[in-house]
Order: sequence, then structure tokens, then C-alpha cells
Amino acid sequence: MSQNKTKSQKYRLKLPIDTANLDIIREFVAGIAQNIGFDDEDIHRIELAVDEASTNVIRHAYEGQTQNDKFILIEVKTFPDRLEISVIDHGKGFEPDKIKEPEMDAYFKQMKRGGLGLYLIKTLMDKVDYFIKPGVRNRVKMVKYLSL
Amino acid sequence: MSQNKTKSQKYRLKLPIDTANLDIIREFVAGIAQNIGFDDEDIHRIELAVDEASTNVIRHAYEGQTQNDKFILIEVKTFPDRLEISVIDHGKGFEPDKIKEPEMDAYFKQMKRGGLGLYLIKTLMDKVDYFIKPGVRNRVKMVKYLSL
Amino acid sequence: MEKFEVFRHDIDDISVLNIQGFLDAHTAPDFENELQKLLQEKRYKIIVNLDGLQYISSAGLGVFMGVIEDIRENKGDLKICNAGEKVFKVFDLLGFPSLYEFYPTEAETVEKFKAAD
Amino acid sequence: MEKFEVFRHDIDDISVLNIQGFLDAHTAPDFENELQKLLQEKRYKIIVNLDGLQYISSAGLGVFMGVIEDIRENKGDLKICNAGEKVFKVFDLLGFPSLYEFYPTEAETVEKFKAAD
Ligand SMILES: Nc1ncnc2c1ncn2[C@@H]1O[C@H](COP(=O)(O)OP(=O)(O)O)[C@@H](O)[C@H]1O
Ligand SMILES: Nc1ncnc2c1ncn2[C@@H]1O[C@H](COP(=O)(O)OP(=O)(O)O)[C@@H](O)[C@H]1O
Repeated sequence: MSQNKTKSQKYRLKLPIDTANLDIIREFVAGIAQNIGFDDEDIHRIELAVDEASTNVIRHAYEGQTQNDKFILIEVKTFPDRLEISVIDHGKGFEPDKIKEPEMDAYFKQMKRGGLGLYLIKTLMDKVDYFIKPGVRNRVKMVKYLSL
Repeated sequence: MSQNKTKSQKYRLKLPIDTANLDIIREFVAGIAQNIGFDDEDIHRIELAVDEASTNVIRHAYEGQTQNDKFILIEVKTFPDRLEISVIDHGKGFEPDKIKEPEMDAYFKQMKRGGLGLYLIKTLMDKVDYFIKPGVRNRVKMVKYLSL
Repeated sequence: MEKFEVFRHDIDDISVLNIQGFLDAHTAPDFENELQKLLQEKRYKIIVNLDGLQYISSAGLGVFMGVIEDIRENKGDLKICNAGEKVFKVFDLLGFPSLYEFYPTEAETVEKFKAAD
Repeated sequence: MEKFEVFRHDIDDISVLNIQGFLDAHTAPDFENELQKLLQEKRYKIIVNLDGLQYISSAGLGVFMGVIEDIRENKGDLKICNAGEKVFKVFDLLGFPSLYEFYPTEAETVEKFKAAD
């Protein structure tokens, strides 16, 4: 039984918010990316982008929130030409448009720390969309195309 | 933020039935087992048992079935003293009690192939239970204790 | 990085398959194919060198079971060498050492075939 | 197999931290701790040797950002060496080479510190 290359396939991974799980998340997306034929460089980009989005969920999504079931959900869809990965939480949400891109020059002058994650995600992936419903479902959707 | 060692934590992985996904499944359970402190030998036992149960789902569960959404679901619960892993399908089910343990002697005399998976699972894990509801939810639940 | 690879070399009438990586239900058919090729060529003295094999599941063991009868009926044998600890444990759990000969090195396994000639 | 490890050795007034494995939000605090120890010992000539570092995320980069001001205010520097291709690319994407000196080898990095004395 081998991978059906023509249809879309769905994968889901749900885990507790704990930075100890970041390597499980990276291996999960790397495994899928490898199976559909991404090269090592793109696999690395995908791992890093998903790590950044997941780290954000672990660090920010449930800050000051009272949900019992604090989880992170990774949904992956494979297509013949691309991989779509969504990193989902049901925490407090945020306004992606209001988060300024780090201006690297000023950034380094201030030598402040952090704020690099969303920028990296945008740089590493081909397409990024945010769907935010605070407390219900916040989703960062990232797309990477196979270079044919 | 680090792993809470006193409570139970839940992990879920859902994927299409495809043998290409076996390595993703192995890395998923190995990652969790490593994080809660199993040694390499036990991690190998857990990987192999879950591989065997997953291979059975991929090979047998949906044989001749017409479900649209043929998936394999891995649920993992971590406890301070143990790991509980369930491999779940919603295929045709089977009667575990009616499946004879391979008598290795006769087995080798016939030199027949296969039928080793359930036996391996039982040998590798500390406790195995089957919960079968054909077409709804068939679950192989495996428990491995941490040696303290 | 390939998940599983088979390398073949022949020593007189002996064929050695060196298998590497992960042998599971996904990769077992690749291994089976290589063995079937040998049987088609009527080469029945087979060494499977497990050096570099990192993992085996019962689907991999099944491949060994599937060909052994045919091989022995043709007065050949399949012998196994260079099993790592983890991989050997799986063979051992299922009693394989009573049906197959295991040797630590390929050279020794070749010797056994030659000595029987 | 540890996910992340830090090995320290001192060469006169220079301290070298060799970091290995995976530097992400989970392991960044371990790295931060080792750097803070150096600052407490008032050792401000620091080389971070990335030989053996397989992965870095922005949480790891944040650690470098978090200490550099303190180090430079004390007339020291943090220089980086032995970055692998994959890891260097992440530093590069975020413009780090304009703020930190990168060298191919530890010996060369030590030389730069000595030459500046
Ligand atoms: N899943 C999320 N839930 C809530 N807030 C988020 C989430 N993802 C990102 N954010 C917000 O976006 C900001 C920028 O994120 P990022 O660029 O990764 O930098 P950093 O995490 O270092 O602050 C975060 O500080 C946080 O306020
Ligand atoms: N999830 C499952 N769904 C349906 N049948 C199963 C499942 N798991 C095991 N079985 C049945 O149990 C039998 C024994 O399984 P196993 O010991 O792994 O050997 P093999 O898969 O090689 O036959 C299978 O042949 C199959 O009939």
C-alpha cells in the first residue's frame, strides 16, 4: 500500500503545550515533507516555520487563559504540488496585522530579544494566512510548494 | 515551560492508512517515550509494538470496507509511572481471542509467513487490551511501565 | 536519506545482500524483490548482511520466512550475518536462530558455505 | 541521546562554549544559563563554537541577543565559529552577521581576541 500521489491526504497531531514537544512536532512535519519529496533544505524550512508557530502557541496563546484543555493542534494536508500546514490553538488569539515586522537595523540597535518568529515564518514559507477567533480557534496556515 | 511530571498528558496522531507513514508513527511514540524517560531498549520495544499494531490497521482493518475516511489514530497518555498507547481504527474489527498464538515450533515447520505481530506486541509491552466495535472503533491498548 | 537500501555483491556462487536502514511493512517489498531476483537467477546460496540495518519489524521477518523453503528445496541456504543487538533481539524473540544460521561476520558466513561444498 | 549539550573550556581569559544538538525554545534556557554563569564570573570574551549544533530556532537566536549588550558594555565580545550551513542560514536570514563576527574555526576566533588585546 503506497502513498496516493494524486489525492489530498490529511494528518493531525494534537499535543499538550510543552516546549519538550517541539522535537516531536518537527519530526512529524519533517516525516510528511520527506515522504512527499521535499529536499533537505525545504524540509528544514518547514520544520523551522512550524517550530516557530508552535513555540508561539506554547508561549503566548494561553497566557492568562483559564481553559482546562490547553492544546496545540497541527493539521497537515498533502497535495501533489504542495504541503499545507496549520498550527492551531484555542487561546486568546492576536492581531497579526498589528504585529510589526522587525526592522532588522533598528532591531539590532535596540538589541532586543524576540519578535523574530512571525518574520521567519513568512520568510521560510511560500504563503502564510492567519484565521483568528479568540478562545475558539486561532490558526496559522502555511503553504510550501514542491519545486518540480 | 516544562513537562508536568505529576499529571497525565494526552497526545493524538491521526493519519491516512499508508505504510509510508510507519516511520512517522514510530518517531511520534519514540519522542514521547524519550521525553518521559524510557531508556533506548524500552523505546525500541514501544516503537516496534506500535509499528506492529499500526501495520495491522493498514493491512487488515479496512480490507473490503467502504468507509471514505480510512484513518489510523494513535492516542498516547503519559503518566508518572507509565505510558498508555492506543492504536485505533474504525474498520471491520477482529476477534483477538480467536487468533491463535503462533506455536513457534510448528510455525517454523510450516515455514508460513506472518501472524507474528500480535505475538510480538504481547511480548514487548507490559499489558495489552483489545476493545473491538467493528465499523465504529477498534482499539489495541498497550501499556509500558517505566522501570524506576 | 533513503529509508531502506539493498546492495548486492556475488562471491563465486554465493550472493550477498547487504540491507541498510529501516525494514518495515513499507520497505519489505523492496527486500523481497531483491531476493526473488536471486531465486529467478537460480542463486540459492544467499547471505543477508545486516550491517547497517537499524530496524526490523515482523513484516521484515516475514520476507525471510517467505523464501527459505524454496531456497532449501533447491539445496541452498540463507544465512544471516552482522546483526546489531537491537535487530538481533527481534529475530531472537521469534525463535529465528533455531531455523537460520547467524554469524558475526560476512567472511565467516562465506567460509561456512565453502566448507559445505 | 541528549537533545542539547553545552561544553565549556577556557583559554586564558577567553571562554569557549561548544553547543551541540538542538537549540530551540525547550533547550534555550540551558544555553542562557551557561552564558549567565560566564557573565557572573565577569568573563566577557566569549566564543560560541557551533560545531555539533544541528538546529537553531529564533528562541536560540534570542539568547545571543539577550547577552550581547551586557558583554559589549564590559568591553568584551561574543564571537561565533564553526556554524554549519543549515544553522548559519538561520543566523543569516535575520541579519546576524552584521552584528556578530563569524569565523570558520575556533583557532581563528581565538586569534581575533588575542590580536585585539
Ligand atoms: N498563537 C498565538 N497566540 C497568541 N499570540 C500570538 C500567537 N502567535 C504570535 N502571537 C503574538 O505575536 C507576537 C510576535 O510573535 P513572534 O514574532 O513569534 O515573536 P515572539 O514570540 O518572540 O514575541 C508574540 O509576541 C505574540 O504576542
Ligand atoms: N486492526 C485490525 N483490524 C482487523 N484485523 C486485525 C487487526 N489487527 C489484527 N487483525 C487480525 O489479526 C491477525 C493476526 O495479526 P498479526 O499477528 O499481526 O499477523 P499478520 O498481520 O501477519 O497476519 C491478522 O491477520 C488480522 O486478521
